[in-house]
Amino acid sequence: MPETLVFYLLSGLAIGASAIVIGQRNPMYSVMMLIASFGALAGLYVQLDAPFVAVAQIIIYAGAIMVLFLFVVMLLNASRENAAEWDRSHPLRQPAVVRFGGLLALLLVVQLAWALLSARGLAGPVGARGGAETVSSVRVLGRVLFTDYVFAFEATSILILVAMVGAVVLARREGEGS
Amino acid sequence: MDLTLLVQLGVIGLTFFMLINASAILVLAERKIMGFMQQRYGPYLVGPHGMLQPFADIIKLLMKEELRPKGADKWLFTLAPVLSITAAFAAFAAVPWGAQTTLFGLLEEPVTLGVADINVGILVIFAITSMGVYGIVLAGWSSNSKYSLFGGLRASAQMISYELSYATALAAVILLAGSLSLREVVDGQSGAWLGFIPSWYVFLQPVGFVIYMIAGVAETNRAPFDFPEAEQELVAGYNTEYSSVRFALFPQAEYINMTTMAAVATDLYLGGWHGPFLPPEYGWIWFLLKVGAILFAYIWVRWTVPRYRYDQLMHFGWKWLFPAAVINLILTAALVLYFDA
Amino acid sequence: MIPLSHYLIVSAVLFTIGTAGVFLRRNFITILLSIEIMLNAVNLTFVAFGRQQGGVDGQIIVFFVMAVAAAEAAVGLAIVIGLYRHRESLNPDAFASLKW
Amino acid sequence: MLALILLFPLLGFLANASFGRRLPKTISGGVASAVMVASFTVSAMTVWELAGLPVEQRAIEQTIYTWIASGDFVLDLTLRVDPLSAVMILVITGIGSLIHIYSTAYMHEEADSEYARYFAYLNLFAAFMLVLVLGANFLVMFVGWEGVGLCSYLLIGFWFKKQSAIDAGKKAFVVNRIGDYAFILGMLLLFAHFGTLDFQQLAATVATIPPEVGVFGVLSIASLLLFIGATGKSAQIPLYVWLPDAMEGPTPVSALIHAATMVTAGVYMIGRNAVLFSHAPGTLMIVAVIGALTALLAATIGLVQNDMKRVLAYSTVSQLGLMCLAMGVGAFGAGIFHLYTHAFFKALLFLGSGAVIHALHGEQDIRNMGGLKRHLPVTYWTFLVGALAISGVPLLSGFFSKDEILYEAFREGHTVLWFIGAVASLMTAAYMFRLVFLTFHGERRHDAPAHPEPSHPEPSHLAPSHLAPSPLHDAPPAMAFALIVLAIGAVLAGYIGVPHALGGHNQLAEWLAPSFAASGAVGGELAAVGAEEVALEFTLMGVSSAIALGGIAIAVLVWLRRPEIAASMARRYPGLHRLLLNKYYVDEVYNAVVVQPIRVGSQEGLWRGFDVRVIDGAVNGTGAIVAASAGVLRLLQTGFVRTYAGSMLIGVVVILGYYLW
Repeated sequence: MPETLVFYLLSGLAIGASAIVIGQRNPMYSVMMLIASFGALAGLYVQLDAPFVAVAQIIIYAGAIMVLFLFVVMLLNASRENAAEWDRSHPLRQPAVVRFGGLLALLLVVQLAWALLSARGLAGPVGARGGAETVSSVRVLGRVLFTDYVFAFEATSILILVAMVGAVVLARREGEGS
Repeated sequence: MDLTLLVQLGVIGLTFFMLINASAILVLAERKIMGFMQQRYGPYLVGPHGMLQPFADIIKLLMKEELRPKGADKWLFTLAPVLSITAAFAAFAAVPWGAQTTLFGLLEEPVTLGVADINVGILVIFAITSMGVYGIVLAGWSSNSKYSLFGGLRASAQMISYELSYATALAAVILLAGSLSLREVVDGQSGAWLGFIPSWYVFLQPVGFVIYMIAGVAETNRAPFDFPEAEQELVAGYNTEYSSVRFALFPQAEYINMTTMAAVATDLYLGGWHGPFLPPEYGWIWFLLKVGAILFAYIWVRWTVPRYRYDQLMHFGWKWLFPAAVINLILTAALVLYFDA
Repeated sequence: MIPLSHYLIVSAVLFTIGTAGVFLRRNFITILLSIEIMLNAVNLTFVAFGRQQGGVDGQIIVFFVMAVAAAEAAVGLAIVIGLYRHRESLNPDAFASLKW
Repeated sequence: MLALILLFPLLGFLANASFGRRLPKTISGGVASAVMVASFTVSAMTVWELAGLPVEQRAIEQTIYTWIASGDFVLDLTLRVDPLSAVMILVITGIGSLIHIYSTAYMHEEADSEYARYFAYLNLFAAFMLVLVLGANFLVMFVGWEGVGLCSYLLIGFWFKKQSAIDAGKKAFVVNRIGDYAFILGMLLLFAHFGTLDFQQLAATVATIPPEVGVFGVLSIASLLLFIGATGKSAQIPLYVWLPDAMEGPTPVSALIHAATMVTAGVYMIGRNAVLFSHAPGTLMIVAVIGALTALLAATIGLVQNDMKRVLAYSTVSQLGLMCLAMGVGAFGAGIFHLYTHAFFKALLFLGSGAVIHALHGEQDIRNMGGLKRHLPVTYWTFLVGALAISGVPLLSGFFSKDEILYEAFREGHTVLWFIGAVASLMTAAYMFRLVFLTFHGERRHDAPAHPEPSHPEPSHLAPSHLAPSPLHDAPPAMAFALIVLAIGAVLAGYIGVPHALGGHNQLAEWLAPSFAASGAVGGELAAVGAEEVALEFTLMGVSSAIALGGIAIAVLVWLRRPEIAASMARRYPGLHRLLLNKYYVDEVYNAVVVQPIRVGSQEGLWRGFDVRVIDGAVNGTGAIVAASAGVLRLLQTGFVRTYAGSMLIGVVVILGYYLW
């Protein structure tokens, strides 16, 4: 049962850390907790025989994207949300509406669980059909990525290039010509 | 308990112990070598030739008062050095430092000299190394000091920038070896060409090796790329506000990172534990020698090459090192494809 | 072995946490983080289903999601920086006017 | 292969339209002529291939691509050559090539860009005309049908700086639109009723149902609508009025479009749907009557017109009427035969008149001509050949075809129609020679150098240096070449349809037979010819020859020997003369009956009433309602990102809930 134990530990960590991400006001902590959540997810990926995804999760999410977030948090040095800016005069800001939003969120989680669980073959263990060798093979992954999915891959590379140019243009100070 | 498991645990403990000592030895070596380069003795009072100086340092640091600046973030201020040192130790976990051995026939199954043999080892090292940046960044931010903050910002920018070149240089070696496992990479370098040139990847990847070394220096924040610390401008950068044990952990993490970097370089480029004259059982001696040589080069560079400016660092990293690494990768890929086909 | 449904429930919970974050938080950065949580929840579903099917396609989709997430984070954060320069605020409600 | 035929002119069009303004005249004109010659070569090869096939299988088809695929309705862009379209493509590309060559000289005075524009239009016209005749179904044909209409409009208004040219172009376009409208209706009716637009399938389907004798059913209505379309294109009563005005275009255009090819499209269309028309005797009767009346009407107007090109234009209308008459009496082969010979001699006559106009720097009024015989020998002799041919002088091409039409009309028992046709022929011979005599014979009544402002801004090379040495020059080589080739054609073209009575073997009728096979109308032509028939044919032939020669004789008498007769006739019947001179006031009547009511109705009713009140009211009202409701909806547009995200979430929850339910 160590496997099950590890699963519950990691899922608990992921969910708990995510809850803290949205549950407190310091974005610095949010970022750190999100990294923890990602680490736990990486552990789940390892359990799912996807070591490469797990490592990529750490390298890309934790190692790059989160550093970017951290960088921005530090750059802006806006550590806390300012609750005073809350505009309660608008009709859509009334408590009833907020409660309605809570109801919606609850509905969503119910629906999502329902939808996911109504798929077939869920009761069986996740690796029952075997194929661990294929699933965990980086070689197979690379081959499929660069043959069947090569178009999507190239499209993604263009997307990233565009995003990069966009980020550079957006982050440039106005009037900072040429 | 199973004997093999026991031996494996012993190997893990030995690795850990060696790493701790490596930082102590490196501190001493750095000061000695610096001394020689500056035509003085360096530390010579504690022990013979000052050999016990590191222990004196450690004792001194342990005795100091732990200070935390007012307004510092309590949790993150404590977490930062721990994160640093954890990442440093953890990264070495995927580095094998010797051939598989049965301890002269003592064991039924061979054990690996190293903490763990992971099939995506190179990526794991890379992933954990990239986590190391958090220690520095958090230290800089949580200190609530502008010098620290600048150090942290610089660290994040610098490490992200050089991680790219570093990873791209690695990818070329992975292409050559056709494996992500470090042990398989090392085994791919056994033997020799023409009977006397050791078949190390450094000869196939000279450019990659140079890029790897330069990026490695930047990754470990050492001179001439020591901007997160930048004693000249930022007092001591991210660790300005630290003292006592918390402070001690940062340089220790740095020296362990250096060791990891050198060990990975040895495995990837210099044939790991393969070498002439010694039987495979003693391959770890070759490994230690090679790591030692690289570490010496690190220290040598630190005390001889002048520092860069920060903008020059970024300029160099993005406009020269990274393109070079990419070109190297493309050429390697093309050649591998050509010779395989 | 853990049933697939458990992974899916974890994923659903994470997704809802992310959604809630988008609605509850009043800080651009946290909102972006919440979006990342949602993306990761979906990733978990992909990997779990992929494992179930015994193929690598699920993992490949995850790479694309990661690439998109990276692009989104880069552009999103650049916008956040631009907005902060403009208003000295990270509260999305401070940017209610349709033009300025 | 088939696509090549129309691809060549299309390429020429693209080349001239894209680069023409930067090219010298030799190249743009050369390219345009070369593509036509190439197209003619391919056409000839195609026809040769076609002739090699057994008679029953004489059709080459090429499906270029599926144009429309909508449910069960699949329409391919298909080209098909059968004996009928084979004749047409040869006429179009052959005579088209000659006219292109002619034009290189005729239009030489234009600026480079205008020159290229002219040839671009001309090539485009050829391409569309080929689409029209090659189209294997109504819709493809309609593309060509509309395309030639467009090119006709563009070319009539080629000198768009002249108001009358613009008006004439517009008139042609609008009048043609009326016909096209009926054509579309007919087409749709056929489609609704038979579910196909392909000519072959349609003919096969129609052939299985009995002819609508005595009733006026779907076939009759559809064919009548199609014929209305044909009256537009082929200038029949009541829609002929545009053709005389179309003479505002350059003369080669008149020759190509308004004499040889486009105006015959209506006749061709009837021939193409011979089966359909022959199953609608009611319509056929209308066609025949309209054709005969048009022939007569146009011929009477032609007698008194003074503009050289207008005479020819009315002559064209008249000849087209004859063709329609042939179609109407079921002599499809004869109609096409006349179409084919007419293409030669009418093109020749137009080009000859063009040479005269060219020589006289734009003078078109025959009252100002005369005595040109000496100055323009080539033009004179070729023009004379054309006039003889159109008059139906025996052994020239016009004789055979016109005679066949009249013979068929008589043989089918339409004696009245025959008589009208014969009178029209007499007048044709008369006014053609009136034209010849007034233009080329007698005293010189013109004064070219003293003509400061040409009535026509055609070739405007009035530079004194050019005028001084020789005010009159005969046709330049390119023009002379075209004239001579066409003159030979006008003499010889008829010999492929020599009647049986003359011991000939009507090859054209035989060749065309497969195209009309199912119609049953040509059966008589091919049937063994009895002695009585031969006798009848000889008699009628004699009458025809007499008519032709009689008409010429009248012309000699009235306009050459004793010109005062014409004047005294005009004096004695001033009303009639004025009526003819003013073309029966048809334009004025149309203006009063059709154009003005539409104008007034549009202005007062549609614009002031409907458009301003209803449409504008609706638009403004909509705007006001939107503005008012937007004031309410504006409250939703908070600008708060999270509000928007919230509405998205509501949507997600609702949709997800719906699907899970």
